[in-house]
Amino acid sequence: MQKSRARAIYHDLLLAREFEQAAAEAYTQGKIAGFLHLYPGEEAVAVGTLHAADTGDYVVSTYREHVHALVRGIPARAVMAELFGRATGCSGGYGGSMHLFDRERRFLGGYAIVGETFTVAIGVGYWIAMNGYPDAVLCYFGDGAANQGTFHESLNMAALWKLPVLFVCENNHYQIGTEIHRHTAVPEIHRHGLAYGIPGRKVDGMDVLAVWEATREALRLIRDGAGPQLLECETYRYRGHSMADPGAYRSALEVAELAARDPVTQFERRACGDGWLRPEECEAIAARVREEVEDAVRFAEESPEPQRLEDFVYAEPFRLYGEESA
Amino acid sequence: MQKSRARAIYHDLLLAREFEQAAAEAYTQGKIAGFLHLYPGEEAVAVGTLHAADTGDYVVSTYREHVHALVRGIPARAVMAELFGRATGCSGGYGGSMHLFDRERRFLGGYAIVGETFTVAIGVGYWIAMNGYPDAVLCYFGDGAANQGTFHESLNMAALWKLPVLFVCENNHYQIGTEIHRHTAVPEIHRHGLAYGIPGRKVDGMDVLAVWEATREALRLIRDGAGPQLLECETYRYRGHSMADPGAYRSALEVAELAARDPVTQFERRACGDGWLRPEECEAIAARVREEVEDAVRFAEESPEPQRLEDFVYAEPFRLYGEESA
Amino acid sequence: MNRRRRSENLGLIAPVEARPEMQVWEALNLALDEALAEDEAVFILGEDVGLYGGSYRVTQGLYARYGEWRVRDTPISENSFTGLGVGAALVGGRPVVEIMTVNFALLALDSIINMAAKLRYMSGGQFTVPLVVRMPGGVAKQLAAQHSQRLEHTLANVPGLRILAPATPQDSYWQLRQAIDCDDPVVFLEHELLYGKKGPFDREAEPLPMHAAQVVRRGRDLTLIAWHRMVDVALEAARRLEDEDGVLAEVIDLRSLRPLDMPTLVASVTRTHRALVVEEDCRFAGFGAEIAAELSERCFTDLDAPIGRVAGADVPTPYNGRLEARSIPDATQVVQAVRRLLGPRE
Amino acid sequence: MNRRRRSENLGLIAPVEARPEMQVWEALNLALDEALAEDEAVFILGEDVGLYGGSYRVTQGLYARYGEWRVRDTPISENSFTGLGVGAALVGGRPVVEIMTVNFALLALDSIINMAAKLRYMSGGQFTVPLVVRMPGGVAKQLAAQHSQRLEHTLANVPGLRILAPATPQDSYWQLRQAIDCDDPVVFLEHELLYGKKGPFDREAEPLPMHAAQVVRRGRDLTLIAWHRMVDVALEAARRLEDEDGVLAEVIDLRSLRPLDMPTLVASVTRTHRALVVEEDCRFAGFGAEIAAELSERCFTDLDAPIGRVAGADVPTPYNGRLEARSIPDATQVVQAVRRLLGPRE
Ligand SMILES: Cc1ncc(C[n+]2csc(CCOP(=O)(O)OP(=O)(O)O)c2C)c(N)n1
Ligand SMILES: Cc1ncc(C[n+]2csc(CCOP(=O)(O)OP(=O)(O)O)c2C)c(N)n1
Ligand SMILES: [Mg+2]
Ligand SMILES: [Mg+2]
Repeated sequence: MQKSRARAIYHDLLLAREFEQAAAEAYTQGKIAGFLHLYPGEEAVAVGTLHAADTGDYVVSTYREHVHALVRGIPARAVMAELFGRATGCSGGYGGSMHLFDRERRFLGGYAIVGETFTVAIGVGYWIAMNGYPDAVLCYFGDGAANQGTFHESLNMAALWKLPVLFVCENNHYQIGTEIHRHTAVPEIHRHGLAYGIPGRKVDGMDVLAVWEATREALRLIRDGAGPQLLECETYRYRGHSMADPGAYRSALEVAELAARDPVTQFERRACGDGWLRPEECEAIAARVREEVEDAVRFAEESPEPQRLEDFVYAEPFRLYGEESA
Repeated sequence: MQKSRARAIYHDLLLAREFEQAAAEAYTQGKIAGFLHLYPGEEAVAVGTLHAADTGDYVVSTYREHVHALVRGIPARAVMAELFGRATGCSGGYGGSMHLFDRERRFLGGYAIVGETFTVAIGVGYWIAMNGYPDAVLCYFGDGAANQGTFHESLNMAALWKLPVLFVCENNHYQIGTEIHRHTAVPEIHRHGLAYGIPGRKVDGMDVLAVWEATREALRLIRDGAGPQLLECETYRYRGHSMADPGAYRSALEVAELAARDPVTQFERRACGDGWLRPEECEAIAARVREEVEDAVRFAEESPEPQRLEDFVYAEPFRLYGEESA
Repeated sequence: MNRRRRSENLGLIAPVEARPEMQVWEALNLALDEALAEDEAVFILGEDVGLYGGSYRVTQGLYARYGEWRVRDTPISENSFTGLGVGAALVGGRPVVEIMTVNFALLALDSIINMAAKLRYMSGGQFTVPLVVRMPGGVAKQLAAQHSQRLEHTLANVPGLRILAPATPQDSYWQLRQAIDCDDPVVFLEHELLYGKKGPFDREAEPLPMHAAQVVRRGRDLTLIAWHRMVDVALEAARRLEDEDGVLAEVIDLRSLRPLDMPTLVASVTRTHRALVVEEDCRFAGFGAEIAAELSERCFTDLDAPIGRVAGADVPTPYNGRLEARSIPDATQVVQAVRRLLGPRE
Repeated sequence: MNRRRRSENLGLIAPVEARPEMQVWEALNLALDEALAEDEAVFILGEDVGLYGGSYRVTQGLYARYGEWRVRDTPISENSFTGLGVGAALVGGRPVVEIMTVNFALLALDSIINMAAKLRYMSGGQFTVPLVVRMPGGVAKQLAAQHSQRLEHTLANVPGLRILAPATPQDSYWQLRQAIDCDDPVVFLEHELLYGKKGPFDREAEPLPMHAAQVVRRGRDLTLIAWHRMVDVALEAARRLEDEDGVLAEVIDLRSLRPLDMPTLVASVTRTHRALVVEEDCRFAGFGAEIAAELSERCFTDLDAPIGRVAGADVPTPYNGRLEARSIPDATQVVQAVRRLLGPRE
């Protein structure tokens, strides 16, 4: 591991944790509305996978996507401003927490209807394959999303036409309050790839390096023309499903057990132990992250709101009752 | 094999063949309209599976369901009259070829949107399981239907709750003009059960006895509480997808090859060879079937048409603009 | 029997009991509890309706009381579990399917439109489909475009369906019980912002017919026609119009969209000579168009002004709170539209 | 490059060429052929659009000419392959998705309504979705309830979409080319009974604007408003009214449902003072309600009679041929409605 990579990973892990903490606070203060789905506990997945991706690769994510956006390089300011519904947000305040977009960074959203990500991802993959481009698509989905019909339909097409898509399952064992063994007959999500001839692999989703390695390998296979790959990352969310969910359906013990394998501290220990990072460096990064997040909140708060209700509905001139053609 | 069973099977195979022939003629003469999907070549599947079923079992079928209806015991008259759109048809002339129903015989239709049968079947299975009834559901679907999202969603729920459903794939290798290896990444449909922990088995769908045996075994497992089962019957349709399809996408050779394994002649040979049926018996049955089909056509032609457009939309009093509550 | 055993008791949370004042979600919960208790054929299914108690608490306590077979948590498979409801309804069940929100119902429309609504007809009347599909919806609090869909216009067009949209605790209770008793498929629309609405409740009161509209405020100068949350918006506008302009607006709560109680509407408009439809959905081709078109035809000679429509803006719902508020009618918009409709008065 | 190689030539069947008279399907085929030839970003996908050439021949010969990557046969997975189109459109593609018939579009509405229509708005204008979704539909010849769905009312309500409905070969060609050129998602409705309709064709003619309605018959006594196959029904009724009653009906072909060319409608009705909407879809909450409601409002003082609607019966479509015919408007129904509308004439 290069030191610069270790620093960047550590930075992103911390940023992920701090950013979500700040978002939760802002939500509690009524500054963020709507549904807010947070990521603490799952950081190793977004950080590990996206550090292994190229800048040319596309990212398609869910409503729990703040961290994917941040790791992809969307400034914390633009993400926080979006949560605040401001014009400076990465979707101009029109999308909100569940609909982050960044065209330049090939960050294709933020989809809030479970199962949509599969279809968008194969569409992008189709375009890439049809044109012979070298890029790949990272498609995120939860364990619950694997039960949606689009999972089946899309993985079949991806396999049939060998589309360059890496399907990344963020298996946090819950579909809101329904535990995985109560929502799927085969809880080993990576085994579902078999029905399409898609190689599936499971990795410890609390271990950022394991995720990183597995993703590099999967992307290499994809770029070599092996077709779509499926990576199941076993992970856990510490909080409820969204800010509206107290998470009463699981025991404190269960949460504590998982927290003992916390991805941030786990990496910290490893990075310091292996000498990739010195404690002072960690401190410095942590300070920078705190700064970054505070700055993002300030920026969001001070930003203007979008003004025009009718902007952006259509790309070309449109009059609903056709007044102009009169 | 009991002689009476052999006779019944032979009768149904012939009836299936003759009935569809008569339907094709009536369609050509303009007496039947709409889409007409015929079954020649696939008879062993409907006959084999339904002979293995109990009268308490439910049947859910597709738009290619005339033969399922006949084997289930709906009189040829009622089926033919339905194709003719007559009031004496098994759906009163409201449903047509793709929507045959018979409540008494637990024949639940006739679904023309590919993939619907899965969901109806698990609904019936749920009701059976919830009440602890001894019945099972036979759910028919084509190889193309296995790509619909509902296949995935429904098989998962069936497995999760151990519903008493036998999923019967009529794999005729074509989704209209698209051959199986061009529409699914894993053409062995029975292997798809693995993704749900559902035991899948493949059987020669041109051999009525093999289908019958396999179905008996599967239904025994279901009634023993083993949960849903998946049976893939490899078969072939001699004609185009529907009367509108000349079937130009496949070679005469391919059709001829399959026809050499014809389910009707195959059974005939076996039944005579094993002494279950004597040639005279076969003759007699054939004569009876011809009679039956001619009678059905005559009956259909002479039957009255349904008269009331607004019947049967609602079960309870309904006035769209509420005039009665005035 | 083994399969029907009750699930582990989930602690103290129980279904609610009747009280003289209740919230909408409580009234719904009570209706479900009673229906489950009275008829073994009734069962509930949907995402997180069981152990979790429902995203909006509507099924709270029912899983513990009736067990997993009668209160079933499903995977995220909207089309198939709605179709499951159809299948069970065909053979004797009386399923109540919850689609977590109306937005996800887009995935289940084949089961609702192509199956539930058509099976009776296609089978020549052999089968009935006593299915209830509940779905919370409407524009709530900054849920953004994909979680603010309204589907009235789509569903109301479908022969074979009945569409209800209660706006009070009392109606929520009555109409849900009636829907479950009904042998036809019923789409039961709930509004996410109404769940916490309180109102008087009387379990013993004689219920209104399931499909009757109700005049909820008498007036003589014009008729405001609304349903769901827009009833309250219309009522507020009516109060302001009386206070500020001395205008007496009659307000009608539709309660049912299909069938549509035209006699009640016509009777009112024949008296007031003017009407305004208040609709939360986008204006263009919204359900309000049907009301306006039909009233314009039936009351042609009685009308002193065209039937007006105040409706949602024809845009996807924006996340930003201020824009979102502008995207749907509020009392001020209604008041202004009424003033335009009445014209300059002496 | 390997992946782009052309598929095995499929024999003699080729795309059609322009001729002075063409059928609707031929005009569509020509438009697709040209679009594929001119722009490498255009590709087609759907069930049996390739090797088979399309259920209604619209894509005939294109697979052989452009290869499997640009003319892609899909599995039966409507929601996902429509979503595939959305994804590809986001990153530079110009996909033309064929949903074999409108009936199956119920399975794909999430991709159309929650994605295609909303992505531009939700992303604050960063993305465009230049997607065309073609879907044949309408009541054809005894296809029964599940294959006779009409979806105009559902789709027309959706902000972000454009909805076209050409009724002639010339318009089919023009509007499909325009739709593919358009940067917004367009739902392109085709009518199954119009594919074989012949009409004059001129590739070089100056196209009408994509969204303009067109007066296809001049008249002065009333305005008949129709689209798709109902245009021909209205024209036939107009001829009979002239012959039998001396009534001169103006007929307008809408061509586009969203946007809706009101100025053309208003200009006509302001002259004729009467209008009748002729709609194939069920009357209740059909798209015709929007036209009637809006016209009633805009032409209030000009109207001598209420705007009428002749529309499909509010029933699922029956299989029986005679009942089916009664379930949708024909010229006789239109003539009768016009007579009622005009009232006793001296
Ligand atoms: C089609 C659809 N159904 C239901 C929902 C409501 N919903 C939002 S998130 C969620 C659970 C998703 O679980 P999973 O896929 O495991 O992702 P996680 O939230 O655990 O990351 C549900 C049911 C939705 N957004 N879309
Ligand atoms: C959802 C849906 N999409 C498309 C169609 C059109 N269609 C009717 S049958 C069929 C092919 C089905 O193939 P398969 O499942 O293999 O059954 P088979 O006809 O071969 O028996 C198609 C595409 C449909 N009826 N429903
Ligand atoms: Mg999860
Ligand atoms: Mg097949």
